[in-house]
Amino acid sequence: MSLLLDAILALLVLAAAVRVAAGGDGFARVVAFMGVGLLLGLIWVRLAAVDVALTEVAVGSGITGLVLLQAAADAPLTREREVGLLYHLCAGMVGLVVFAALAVVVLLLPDPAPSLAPDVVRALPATDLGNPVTGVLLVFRALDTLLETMVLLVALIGVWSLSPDRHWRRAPAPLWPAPPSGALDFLARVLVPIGALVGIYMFWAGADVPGGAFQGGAVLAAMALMAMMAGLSPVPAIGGAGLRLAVLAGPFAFLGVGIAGWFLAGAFLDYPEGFEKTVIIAVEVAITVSIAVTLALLVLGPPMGRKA
Amino acid sequence: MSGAVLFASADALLVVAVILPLFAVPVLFLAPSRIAERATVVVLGLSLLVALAIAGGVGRSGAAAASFIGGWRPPLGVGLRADGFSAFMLVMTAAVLLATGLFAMTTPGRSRAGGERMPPAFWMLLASVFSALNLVFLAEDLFTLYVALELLTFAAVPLVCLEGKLAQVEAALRYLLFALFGSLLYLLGVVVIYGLYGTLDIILVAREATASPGFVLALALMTAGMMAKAALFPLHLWLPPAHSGAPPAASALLSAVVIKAPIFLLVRFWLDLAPSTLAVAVAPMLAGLGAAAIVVCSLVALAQPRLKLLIAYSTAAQIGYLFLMFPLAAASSPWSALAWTGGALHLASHAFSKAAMFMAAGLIAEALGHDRIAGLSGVGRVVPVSLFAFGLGGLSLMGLPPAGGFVAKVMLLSAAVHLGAWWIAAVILLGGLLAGGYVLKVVVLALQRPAEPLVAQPVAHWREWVALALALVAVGFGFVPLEPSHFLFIGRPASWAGMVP
Amino acid sequence: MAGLSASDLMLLAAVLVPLVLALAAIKPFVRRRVDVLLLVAPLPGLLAAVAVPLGQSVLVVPSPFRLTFALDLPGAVLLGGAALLWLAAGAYAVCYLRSDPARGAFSVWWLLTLAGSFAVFLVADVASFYLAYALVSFSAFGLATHDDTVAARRAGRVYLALTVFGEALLIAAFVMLAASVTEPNPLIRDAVAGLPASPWRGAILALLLVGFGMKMGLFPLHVWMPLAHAVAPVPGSAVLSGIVVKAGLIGLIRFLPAGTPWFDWGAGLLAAGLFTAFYGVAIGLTQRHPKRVLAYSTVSQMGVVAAVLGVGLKTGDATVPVLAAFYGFNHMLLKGAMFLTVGVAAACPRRRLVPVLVVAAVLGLSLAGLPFTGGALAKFAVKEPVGDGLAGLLLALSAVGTTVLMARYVLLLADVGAGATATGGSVAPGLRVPWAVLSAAAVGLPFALFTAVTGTSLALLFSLDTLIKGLWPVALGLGVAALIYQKPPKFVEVPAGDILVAAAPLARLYQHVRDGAVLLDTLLRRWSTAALALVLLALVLGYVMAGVAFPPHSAP
Amino acid sequence: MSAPVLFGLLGAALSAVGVYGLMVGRDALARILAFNLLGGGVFLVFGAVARRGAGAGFAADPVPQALVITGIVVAFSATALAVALLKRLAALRARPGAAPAKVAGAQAEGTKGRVQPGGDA
Repeated sequence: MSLLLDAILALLVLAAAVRVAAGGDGFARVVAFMGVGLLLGLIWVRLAAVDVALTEVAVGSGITGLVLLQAAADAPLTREREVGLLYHLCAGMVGLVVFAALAVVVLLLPDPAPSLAPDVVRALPATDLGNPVTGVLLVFRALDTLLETMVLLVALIGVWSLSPDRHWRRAPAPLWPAPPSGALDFLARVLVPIGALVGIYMFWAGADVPGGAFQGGAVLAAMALMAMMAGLSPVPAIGGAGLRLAVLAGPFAFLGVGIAGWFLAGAFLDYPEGFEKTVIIAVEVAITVSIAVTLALLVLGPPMGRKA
Repeated sequence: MSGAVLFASADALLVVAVILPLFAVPVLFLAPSRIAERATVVVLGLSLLVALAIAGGVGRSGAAAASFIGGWRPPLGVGLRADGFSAFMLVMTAAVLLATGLFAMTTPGRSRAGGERMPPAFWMLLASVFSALNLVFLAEDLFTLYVALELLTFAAVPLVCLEGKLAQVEAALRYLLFALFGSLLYLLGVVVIYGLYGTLDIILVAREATASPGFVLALALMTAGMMAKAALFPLHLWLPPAHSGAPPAASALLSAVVIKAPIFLLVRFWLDLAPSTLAVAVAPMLAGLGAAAIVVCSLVALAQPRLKLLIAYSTAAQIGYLFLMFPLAAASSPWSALAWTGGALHLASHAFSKAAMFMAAGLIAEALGHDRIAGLSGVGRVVPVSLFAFGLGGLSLMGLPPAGGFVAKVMLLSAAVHLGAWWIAAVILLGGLLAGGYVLKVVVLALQRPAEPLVAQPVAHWREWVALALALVAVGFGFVPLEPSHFLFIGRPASWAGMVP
Repeated sequence: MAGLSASDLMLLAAVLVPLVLALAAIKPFVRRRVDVLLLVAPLPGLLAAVAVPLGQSVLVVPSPFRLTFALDLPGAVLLGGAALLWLAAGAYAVCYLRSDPARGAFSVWWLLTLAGSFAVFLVADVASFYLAYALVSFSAFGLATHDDTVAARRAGRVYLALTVFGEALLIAAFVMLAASVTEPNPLIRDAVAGLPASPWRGAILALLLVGFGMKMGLFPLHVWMPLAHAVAPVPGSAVLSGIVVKAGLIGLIRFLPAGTPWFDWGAGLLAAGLFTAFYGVAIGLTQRHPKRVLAYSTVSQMGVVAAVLGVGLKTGDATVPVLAAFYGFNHMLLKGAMFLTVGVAAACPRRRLVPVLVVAAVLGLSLAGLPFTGGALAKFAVKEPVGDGLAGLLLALSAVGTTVLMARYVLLLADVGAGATATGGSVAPGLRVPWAVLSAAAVGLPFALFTAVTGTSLALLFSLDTLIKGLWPVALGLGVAALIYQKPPKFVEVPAGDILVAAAPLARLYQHVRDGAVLLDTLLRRWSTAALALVLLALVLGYVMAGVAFPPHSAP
Repeated sequence: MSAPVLFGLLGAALSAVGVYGLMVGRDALARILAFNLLGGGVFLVFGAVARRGAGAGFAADPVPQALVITGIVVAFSATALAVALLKRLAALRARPGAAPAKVAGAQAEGTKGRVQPGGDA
């Protein structure tokens, strides 16, 4: 029975994906894409990966969708020459071959499947964490996570670099220049505090149950954006020291803890014995703040020259 | 255990190499730009020292250095490892990037002649590129490599459009999208590998890997992804506009070192990861594409009306030599080591000469206000040092003595001759001829007497000398002995044996 | 490195001093002292040629580089001649370029070419030879194109294109040659010793002959020579035609295996050389400028040398290389002096022209081998191995041709002198003295060297038989010349570079290929093409691997 | 067929759709969307791998899950950067006097003869 449900879910995703790839109006495609993201969130739950599901919905569908929506109107200006029917056919055939090859590989995956789950089980007690995914993210593969925060930071620098140097103390343009309507204003006033609480809880709970810095940060970012859209809060200028410190806090607190690990625990990104959880939570606080701010700023785009 | 001692150990230096450049970013974020600029150059200099220390340690001990992040060993943890080849790449990258930093720096004591000050974003991106490259050269984990490659791409792409012109933004977007396409193909391969072996550590995977359908597909996807990022013909669509449109300092580092990261990984995949039967089967195909790159892109370079485009196409062509190396290096013959050394040497001498050429071209453009080749007549009188740097860099591309390109070419030729790969030898020679064509075309024009007196802006001599220094390093590689290098083979075949977490 | 003897130091100085001077010329105050630069630079080379005992060799940088300098007889002969010509032409150039604002740049090219030419005669290891050869070849470009005229630019382009091509052929040959030796950078001697046993000996020989033959101007690769030699400033032409072409000669001397008969290849080289010898004369006769006549004469003379070397290769006669070097030495000084004569004639007041023409005639007749001149010794030396057969006859006939060509040269020189606008008392001593000294040396010096080089007594030269053998071609040539030039000949001037016009289809082909590449590139740079190519590439890679990993016959 | 296999196949299909979209996409938005689809497919295959690796008390192998979270954030960064570039490009093309999109496109593709790549210096 559940397999039938799964199959229907899969078909829905596929249909939405084909709609996304089929072309046509930009907005419709983006909305279809956000639908794919939400459905994928469900699928991740079905795959017993709730942490991923939260991330997929918050970041992969939500914030990404927000970014993409802004591009929908501009897309026609980047259009290139038409490709012919023959090309479409070729591309379709190639796509089918890609599918076939991948399907064969998926079906031929070894059984029993190799897994690092036992390794994680063995190592997790040393970290004092309850959520194995958080354990992998912040302990066993902390380097990846550190780099990931750097990736966000570099992406932000890249986006800002599209504005000339002299605009670097100004604010990005508001997301939708229209005056805030009463309904949005009301919605925002109600939703923002609730959402913020949810975000903070998600990060806090992340140590032991599904959730964590990325999911929590994404929700917080969404709330901040909503507040700005509703006019509850101005779009900040990117030159402020506080904002910049908030952007830097996550990656560099993490980096600092990593270096401290050399002296206190004997290896880079190792945590001092007995204080693992405390330090990890501290790092997560910093990362959550940075992620929230960075995601919001990435959605807002480069500073446009308006002085805030 | 004393952290201070650990900090200076060769193993810890691997981590330092990755994180040190990142410390320039907060300084740039918070401090006034002039101070931040100096600070960044200091960080670049320190990073070069770190790279040299790693290379020194590897050379002295005769064994690879390794470091496990957080003390967690693979497969659960992530390991960094520097063998001879990695250390070689680290030093080369650090040297080129330091030179780039010096070139881009505001001339000490006065405002920069000609162009404006480089924006803080440039310096932040430069630092990020540095860190990402070091990670690519050191990481043994396929997923960490994915993140490192993305970090590299995101840092490199905005460098293309720092000036914000239409053509540059076009080029940057195209570069980004194609690189992302490649990254995801790579990631798909990584996912399949995890599904097969339950680990992402290259060394552990290599130990278990057999030519199963999954592994074959994974290798194919990863290879194609890296080729897209390396702009190997026929996937070079993004390279000429991106490398030619960027500001000179950015072009230099893009063409010299950024493009080498995916190539480095291809070498790792095919010589460390793949079973040799597969490597031998695929190598001729890689070499065929390399040959096509050399011939087609060199010819196209000859037709270019603008100097920076000419140099960019030359990069697209020179990448081909590194792929020509594969069948020679993959063959199990004593001559493979020579081909390998030749390939590495070509990679390094191309990095230095190409950086020098892009900088020289930038200075020429700055002096004349354009870089149309037809209008370069007599430019040698205006910026002689830059032209000399361009010529010396070109000497290496042409494979003439005493430049590094010559020694590399002789090594590759010798290996090709011994292994009976005549077509590879022929392509190497033809490539030299075509390179001679496009380099000499520019140099000869520049040496002529100008038709009308040239009106030229002054350029900072400081920067001309940086370009010349790079070109001289490229020439210096010509004094490497014509035999397989022992250093490059330190730590091969790769293994974690004897490495303490 | 410790314990360098005086001889070692002299060998090193011959190459290093001009290089250091060239480097020092970066500084403007050094560059302004053209006179010092040009006159000092060749002296160490001259000293080395005269004072260093033959067989001396010095390992400058030890293994694995093995940068080695060595002096052998052919090297010493050519080095000495080259040093003399560099000195005389240098002195001449100091005066000739006195009012040229770009003389500083010219002297830098001059010094680099000089260093390269000395190094070619001295280095004994393969890699350094290639370096020296590249140095002399590429630096000569600067001498040839100094005047920067339209013709000079074209000549420069052709020269560079062929030089780059020649370098590619030679590096291929050297790599294959070195393959037989375990050393990474073998001595030329050791590498060549392995040539007869090499599995690729045919390919190596072909590449060597074409590569070096191009530098010597063997037909049909001579096209650059008349272009380049004619457009350079007079002292530049003198060293280009006198010395730079000898890089090809020393290349053949060093790299052809001496003492091993290779009949087919030897016969081929002999034929190519003889054909070139006559071809150079034939085209040269149609030329209307004395410098171009001289350039074609160089083509012809290098054909003679190549023919002699061909005989040596054919028979395996190990004495031939030394004799060829001696012939080269003779040609070096004569041709240098004759080029300088052109400049002197142009600067000469009409009433003082006759002595100049007399000197020119003596030089020309010497080149043709008139008895009692230095040239006769060179002709005699090479006649010995060639013998009296058909090849010997053709060689003698080529001397007839040379005589006719030289007569043409003197007549054209008279025209140049007559058309000159020079006024004043006489030619500036700065031009006249080096020219006169060089001319005297060209005619006289072979006598001093002959016995040492050939081991034959000079007395043999004055036997009646020898005199007749030397005299009849010159006499016949003069007779023919008199017939032809009774009234001004109506030859259509063959454009310099003659068969270069035949290269036009080649150039068109190149254009098409290049345009095709551009078109292909434009197509490939479309997103749609490249994206499809990327995915296809992944699939093809997978397919190729699958073909190896799961061979069809093992499929269930 | 079990859920992991089904979703693994869906991942393969989604990847194929993404690849197709990347090939035929005419504008930058289409390509960015297709990139995200391909990414979603790749992650889903990874999710199937994780689910198959259930064991030792976990319903799925936690390592791939963590990697997918990282991957999603990286993909978002890529999208944000690409969209910023897209918008800047559109703004530049929309500017009066700028080359219209069609011409700029044609310039990138070339027509007949010796069309050169790149734009103005």
